[in-house]
Amino acid sequence: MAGERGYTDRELMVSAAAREIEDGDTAFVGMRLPLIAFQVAVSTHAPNAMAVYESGVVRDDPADGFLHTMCDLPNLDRAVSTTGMLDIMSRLQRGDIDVGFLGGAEIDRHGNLNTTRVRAGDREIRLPGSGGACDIACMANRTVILMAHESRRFVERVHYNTSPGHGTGGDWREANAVPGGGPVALVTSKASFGFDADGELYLRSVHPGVTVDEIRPDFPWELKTAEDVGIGEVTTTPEPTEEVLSLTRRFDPDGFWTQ
Amino acid sequence: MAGERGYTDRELMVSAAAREIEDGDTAFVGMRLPLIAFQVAVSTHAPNAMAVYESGVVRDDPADGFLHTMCDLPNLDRAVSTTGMLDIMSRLQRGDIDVGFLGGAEIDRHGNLNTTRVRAGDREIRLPGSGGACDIACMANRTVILMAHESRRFVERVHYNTSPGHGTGGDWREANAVPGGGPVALVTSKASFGFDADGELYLRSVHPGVTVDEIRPDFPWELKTAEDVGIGEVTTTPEPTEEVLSLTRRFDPDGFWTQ
Amino acid sequence: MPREKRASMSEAIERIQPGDSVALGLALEHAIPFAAGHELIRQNTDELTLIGPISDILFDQLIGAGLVDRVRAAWVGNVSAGTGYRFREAVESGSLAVENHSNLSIALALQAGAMGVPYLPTRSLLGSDVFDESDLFVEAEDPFSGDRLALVPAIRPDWTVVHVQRANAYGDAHFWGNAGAMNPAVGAAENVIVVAEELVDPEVIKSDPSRVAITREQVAAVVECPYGAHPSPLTGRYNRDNEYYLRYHRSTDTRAAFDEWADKWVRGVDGRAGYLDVLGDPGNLDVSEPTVAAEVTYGR
Amino acid sequence: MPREKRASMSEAIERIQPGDSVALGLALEHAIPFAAGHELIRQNTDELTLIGPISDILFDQLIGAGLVDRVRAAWVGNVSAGTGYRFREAVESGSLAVENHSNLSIALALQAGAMGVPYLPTRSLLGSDVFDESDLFVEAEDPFSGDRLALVPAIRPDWTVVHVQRANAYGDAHFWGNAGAMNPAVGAAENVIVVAEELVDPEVIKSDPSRVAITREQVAAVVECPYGAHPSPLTGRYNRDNEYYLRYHRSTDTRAAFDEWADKWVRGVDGRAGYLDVLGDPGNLDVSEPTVAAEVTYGR
Repeated sequence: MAGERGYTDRELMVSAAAREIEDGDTAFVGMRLPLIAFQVAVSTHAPNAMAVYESGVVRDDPADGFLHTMCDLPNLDRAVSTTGMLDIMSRLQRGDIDVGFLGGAEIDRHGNLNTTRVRAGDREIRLPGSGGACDIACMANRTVILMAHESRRFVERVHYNTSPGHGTGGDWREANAVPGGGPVALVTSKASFGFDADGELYLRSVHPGVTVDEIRPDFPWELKTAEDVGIGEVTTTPEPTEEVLSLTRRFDPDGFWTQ
Repeated sequence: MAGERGYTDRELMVSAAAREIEDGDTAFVGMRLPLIAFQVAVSTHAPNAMAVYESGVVRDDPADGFLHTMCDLPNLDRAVSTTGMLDIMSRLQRGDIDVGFLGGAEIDRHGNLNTTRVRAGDREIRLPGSGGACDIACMANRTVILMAHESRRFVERVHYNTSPGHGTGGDWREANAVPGGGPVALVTSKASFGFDADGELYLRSVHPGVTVDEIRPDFPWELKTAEDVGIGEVTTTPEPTEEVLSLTRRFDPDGFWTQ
Repeated sequence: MPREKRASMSEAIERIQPGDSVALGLALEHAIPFAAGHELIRQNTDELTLIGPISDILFDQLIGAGLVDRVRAAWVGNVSAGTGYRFREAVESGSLAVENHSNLSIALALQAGAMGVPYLPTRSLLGSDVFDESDLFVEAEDPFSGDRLALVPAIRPDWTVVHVQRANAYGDAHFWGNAGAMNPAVGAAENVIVVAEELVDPEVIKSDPSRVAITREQVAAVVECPYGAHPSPLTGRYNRDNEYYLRYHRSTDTRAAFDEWADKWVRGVDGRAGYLDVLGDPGNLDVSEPTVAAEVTYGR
Repeated sequence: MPREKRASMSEAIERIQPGDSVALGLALEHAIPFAAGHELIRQNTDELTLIGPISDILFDQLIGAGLVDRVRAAWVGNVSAGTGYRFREAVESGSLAVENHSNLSIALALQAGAMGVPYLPTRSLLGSDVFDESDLFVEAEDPFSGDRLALVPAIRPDWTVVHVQRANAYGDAHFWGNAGAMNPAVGAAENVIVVAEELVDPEVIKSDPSRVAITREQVAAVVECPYGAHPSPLTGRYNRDNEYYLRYHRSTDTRAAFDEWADKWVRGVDGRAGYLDVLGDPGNLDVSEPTVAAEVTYGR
């Protein structure tokens, strides 16, 4: 619910995610919030951005209608191209994707993601799996991760590394022949994070109304902050502008993804 | 010219080539005479044959107009499919092509073909090259070779093996990881040939008016005949029927390929 | 005349035998052959291996019906709601073997099958547990550059089942909109079942040979089945029935609940016509603002 | 708004530098970008490497003009008449290096480039001198089955030049009819020049996104050039000018004869318009019995 702030956590996440798309980028867009974030970005600061979807869609503008999935007909109608998965994945593999979006049930200190299976006490819970996430994580020039902010999701080491981030840090990606650049940002429902030169997560900004001290205990390791990595203070994440909120609500009129 | 026989050498070759396509076959058709032969076959004894062309065409019936090349518009109009080369070549590579047609500047004892470079005295003459011939030769379930009958074309060993036949004979193809079945027939302007169990060329039939003794001296080795390989006498190649001649002249109305 | 392969859905699906491997749901959330999948449930064709990138809820349904021994896929769940409860329970109870893929690795495996080669190389997978915990993939050095690559071995399904906009009785089909891994899966399959929204005269297909996604020689049967992809969308025809996916999620969190769902929507209905009777008029999903493709001509 | 890339033919071709590698003539005898090739001759862009499966006579013309150091191709000649005299002479005189391919190997090399992998495996080539006399291909054992395969390394042309029926000013293009190795070459190229029979409104292209063969992000320039593929055919537009190929064959058997031919048809004319003036009305080649593709809709 929007509440007194005038926007929801997810609307803020859409706004933050949209800002991660630069004008001229080709973005690899997946399920859920990124579906909205791309449409916001291309409608505001990134009019020359393009989106590709692993289903086989290339788009340069918002869909004329709500997108529940990337295959909803409004996403195909008047697309730049409707093609196949290997066409899209080949663009990724040859290094032509600037930014890819990922989610996860678990993330660890170096941005590795798990969407395959998690432990809950004695029980091992099966999740849907990779989809295209492993491919995006391996090969996009940079990735941006969106997750609900829940402490159980932040783990020292993912139980299953579905989508490699910076592995164990340092030059892990190069040493393991993982070609893309790896994660550059994590946006949760409470804060935004970056990755330092060693590939370790650090707190970049807290969302309005959230304090740094609220965030720290959610992590099972000593969380670094912007200050620790020498890029200044932890800031407050910018609120979504009226324009962004209005667009978000146009693209998600019933608030299915963002309320 | 048709002359007193009522048909030309090439018309007879078309007739013989068409008979090599069985009903239900998928035939890989290249340039020149096979363009006509497929159309004759599908109009007569092989109504369920399909043709594929490496340019990316699949066809189940004659073109409504003369075909100078496989890409002439009548060959694309009302085709079963117009697609790309990898689609067609993939059918070949997965073993789905029953019969492929080949030509050559040189053929040797075991049906290897050269379309790349030949020697003429001191001079080495460059020819156009493989095109798809190497692929067809390697991977079609069987191949049929069409050539003008000139003694200089029959050599003990091709100067350049563009399109492997039975190599050096015996189990050469298997030993060299060449997956298709190799050549089963050679049709020249004077005679038709088969390949024996060892993959060696033998004379199967002479065209009407040609004798076995006329053929032998054209070969720089002791040419085997049907008798030598134990399948009976050298026969006379059937003349093209009236129907086949009439179709051939319909598909090649100016006699560009067949006169 | 080419051989006609028109069949009823039950005749076509009868050809799939227990123990076969079946690729379906290849265009991701688009054009999923739900009607064909439901006929598998009615015929109780079991011990299946299912193959596909993501399946949306069709795999969950076939698993819930107890038909599936093994899944080779990148993602199994419910795109609207996340979890597929029948999949989750089957994995956790140990009754279902899962071969974990990424979308690219399943597409490459099918493409290798389609191309007739034993494997294809990729720059994906290395560094992930999709690679490390699998005994399917192999790491190899590129002999040209020395780069390390993952090799993905070919998958050749016994059957690929697809839903298309229109086909002729020989099996040649037009398809448009996003195709996901449909083309590789058609090329890789031993046999293909084409379910078409509409069976058309052969001349309709021949009027546009570059629109042809499937040619007859691999096709075992062609079935006409309007709304056969519901609740998934079909380009130019009908929209996704989002609410249906959410209701499925809410209705299948226990085995008993799933059985009730399956009795209502699958086992207790007389084919797709019966399903549509239960659903009520799906016309509200129909494309109401069609975009007509610009004219294309062939000819001579 | 996306960036517009409309350019004149001379502006577009100026971007190709001496020493660059250029893939063209990819759809085999169909849709060969002759107008673009002729502009290369007028600009005297030399030391080129040409890449393509078969080229029909365009490669022969560029070689005859002295622009080509190296050809990576499966077949170079004149499809109507066999020999390409300028190619033959250049090889025999030692002025032209040839990398011999098969059609599949050149298509796979480009496809490897398009897929972003260093090589692709094939069951073709082994046993041939195309393999044995090449230092390009490598034999390798399939780690899964032990089968012996040939590996074809990627080719990534600096430029791919294509002729299509219609494109918008951003570079998105519709193409239909057989495509040969066009799609792999577009994917593999560093830069693409799209020559279109017709430049159309962006909405025309967007009305049929499954017809789109090229998307803008790889396209460096878009040139409108009616009859730009003459004498090759273009689906839906004009037939092949067979007689032109036969005349070319008869007119280019010596270097002097070629120069006379090139002065008349290329060097001495003012772009494509001048070429068409020399040719006279090409309307007799126009498609006179169009086959209109069956309607396709998208929408929501």
